[in-house]
Amino acid sequence: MTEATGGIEMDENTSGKVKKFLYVNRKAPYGTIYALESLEVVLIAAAFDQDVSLAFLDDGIYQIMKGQHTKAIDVKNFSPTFRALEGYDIEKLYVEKESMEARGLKEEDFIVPVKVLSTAEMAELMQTQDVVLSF
Amino acid sequence: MTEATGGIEMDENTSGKVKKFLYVNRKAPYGTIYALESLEVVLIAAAFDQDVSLAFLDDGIYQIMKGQHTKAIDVKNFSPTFRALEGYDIEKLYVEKESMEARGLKEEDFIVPVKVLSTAEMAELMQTQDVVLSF
Amino acid sequence: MKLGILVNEGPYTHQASDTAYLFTKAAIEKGHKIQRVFFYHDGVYNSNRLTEPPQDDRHIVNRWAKLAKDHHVDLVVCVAAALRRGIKDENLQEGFRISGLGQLVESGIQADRLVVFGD
Amino acid sequence: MKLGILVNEGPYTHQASDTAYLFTKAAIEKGHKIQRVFFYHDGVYNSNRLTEPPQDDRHIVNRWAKLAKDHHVDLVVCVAAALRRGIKDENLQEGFRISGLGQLVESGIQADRLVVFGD
Amino acid sequence: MLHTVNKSPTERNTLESCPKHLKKGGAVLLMEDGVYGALKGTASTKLVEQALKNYPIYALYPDIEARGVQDRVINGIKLVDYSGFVDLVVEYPTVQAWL
Amino acid sequence: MLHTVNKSPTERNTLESCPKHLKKGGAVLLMEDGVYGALKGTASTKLVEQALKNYPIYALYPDIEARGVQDRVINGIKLVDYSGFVDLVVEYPTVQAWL
Repeated sequence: MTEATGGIEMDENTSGKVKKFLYVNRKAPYGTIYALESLEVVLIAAAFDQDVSLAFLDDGIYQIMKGQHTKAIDVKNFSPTFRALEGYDIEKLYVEKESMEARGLKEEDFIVPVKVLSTAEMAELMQTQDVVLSF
Repeated sequence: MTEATGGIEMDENTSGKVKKFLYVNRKAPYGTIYALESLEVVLIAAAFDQDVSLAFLDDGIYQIMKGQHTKAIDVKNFSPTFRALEGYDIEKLYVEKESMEARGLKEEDFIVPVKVLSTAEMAELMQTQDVVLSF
Repeated sequence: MKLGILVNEGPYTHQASDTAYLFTKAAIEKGHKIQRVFFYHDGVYNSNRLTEPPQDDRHIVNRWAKLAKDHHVDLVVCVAAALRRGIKDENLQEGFRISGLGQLVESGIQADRLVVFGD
Repeated sequence: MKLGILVNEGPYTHQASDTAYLFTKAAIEKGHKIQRVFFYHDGVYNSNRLTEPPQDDRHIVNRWAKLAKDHHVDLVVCVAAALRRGIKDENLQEGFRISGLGQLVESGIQADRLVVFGD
Repeated sequence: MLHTVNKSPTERNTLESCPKHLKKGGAVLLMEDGVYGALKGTASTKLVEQALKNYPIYALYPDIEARGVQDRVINGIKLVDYSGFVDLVVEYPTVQAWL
Repeated sequence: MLHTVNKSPTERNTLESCPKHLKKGGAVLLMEDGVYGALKGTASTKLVEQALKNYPIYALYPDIEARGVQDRVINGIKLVDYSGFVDLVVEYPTVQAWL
């Protein structure tokens, strides 16, 4: 992957600006590639020293399930990468409570420590961002 | 479009065999291309003298709405093609009643004459086919 | 038994083409005949010769091509869907051929089962 | 105002790339600056030079390219997503350039708004 | 904050999930197949009418017209074209696409 | 007739629509994201358990395992691999994919 912090027509420097970026994950892993390619953006974004948060709601919470074994579908298991996010100083992972309940999931089912938010709190989180990315 | 009734490795002739083909339409038009490309298959299939039926259920029934005007989205309005199907001897168009009711639609809202089926009748139709195609 | 396969989605983005491949491979291993694999809609992207996935990932295009080579599976890409999506002879992987939608209808007629993989 | 655009889906299959184009065009007409259009996921297919839609249909690839030419819009195709899907310099339409994901993050930082179009 | 919804409420869960996350100062734009959520007499009408009591809801008219549903739009939903869509993006400080 | 469902019941309407169209001699195969419909303790469990009383329901084990939900499968759902999927296609006279 080419890392490209410089580009043509860059009309101002990006250094110094810190914005709040929220990555919204609402899709299950493996059925589609969105979850994986979203994570690839998050990893690159880490180099930009922005204020990054990840939100998991609806089927997006399935991305961080423990115990994924993908050998038989011949697709790479990318769930361990969520554990590596801490090393990139990405530590704000939020999961919506209502989405967990609808799927019968508990905090200990997740591969990473997360903060559980009510729907109202999740809405508040969304509202206070500068940039919201969804895939 | 290349018409290709012949192909390599054809190990038996297709003429003479008549199978029941059902095209199941469950997706709305324009948001995705499935409805249009499904119709393109139906038109080609007409040349093969098979026993063809079209089923519209769930959002698929939106495909045959009257009064579509697509100029502003710059996409071709393909709904008039449904009216041309009769000329290809494709006359068995079925719409599921429950899907109509959930969307507040009536038979007169459709661009073509259709036969309205209950869910049980739709299930029976599906069950009696030789080939079911969905896109 | 003779099986026809329809693939409606492109590689990597949707699991459909993975499932279709693994199903097809299992069917061959069990001694069934694959009458044809037809690629429609975004499925035509499965034949893009320029595809270059990360080294630790499966190569979906080459995987299909190998199936064609090893087991003489007929891999047909719909010409209308392919033109609309920029798949032509110049970027078509070996083992695939471009042909008309009639080939799909023919699969429906000739195969004992037609199995559809999509979104 | 400076607007960044993200396109997640390929041409024709999903309406996302149509809506993104019509939005971008309207923004330019109203005097806004398009900081960049970034193509990710299947969005990279929007840059496929070999695309040949039916004559009575819109040409989505050329429509973007014209926007780049007429209004100097920066059209960036993600290199990782593009390789995985077989988009390379040899089939890249003029007016697009291939670059890294950092260009998307940069859009988020530099643009006043980032508008996402997807499935 | 402007929330965009581009999927039909009878196909996906998007329109069910989005309104729960509206806050003061929020608004919704229905576009593409999302405009089916703007219609009277459907299974999702009630949900949308409820949200409309507290938040402005917009629908992209080109998409409404393309789908032949121009006579079925819920009262109170504001219709915009692509130019109006741009204005909404400018008006609200952030945009979230419910994909 | 074998019905295949490949979408999550909490994302799409597929698993809601499909079981209504089952007839005697019908069966369902859950695969890809459709395997989320095979799980205990979810919002769609009841619907699936109800269908299970009258029709066999299968789930593709490679997809179950990939998603880390192997301990949550509803009792009575039969697990198959790709080879078992082929057997089902052979066993039932037609296949309908609920896309």
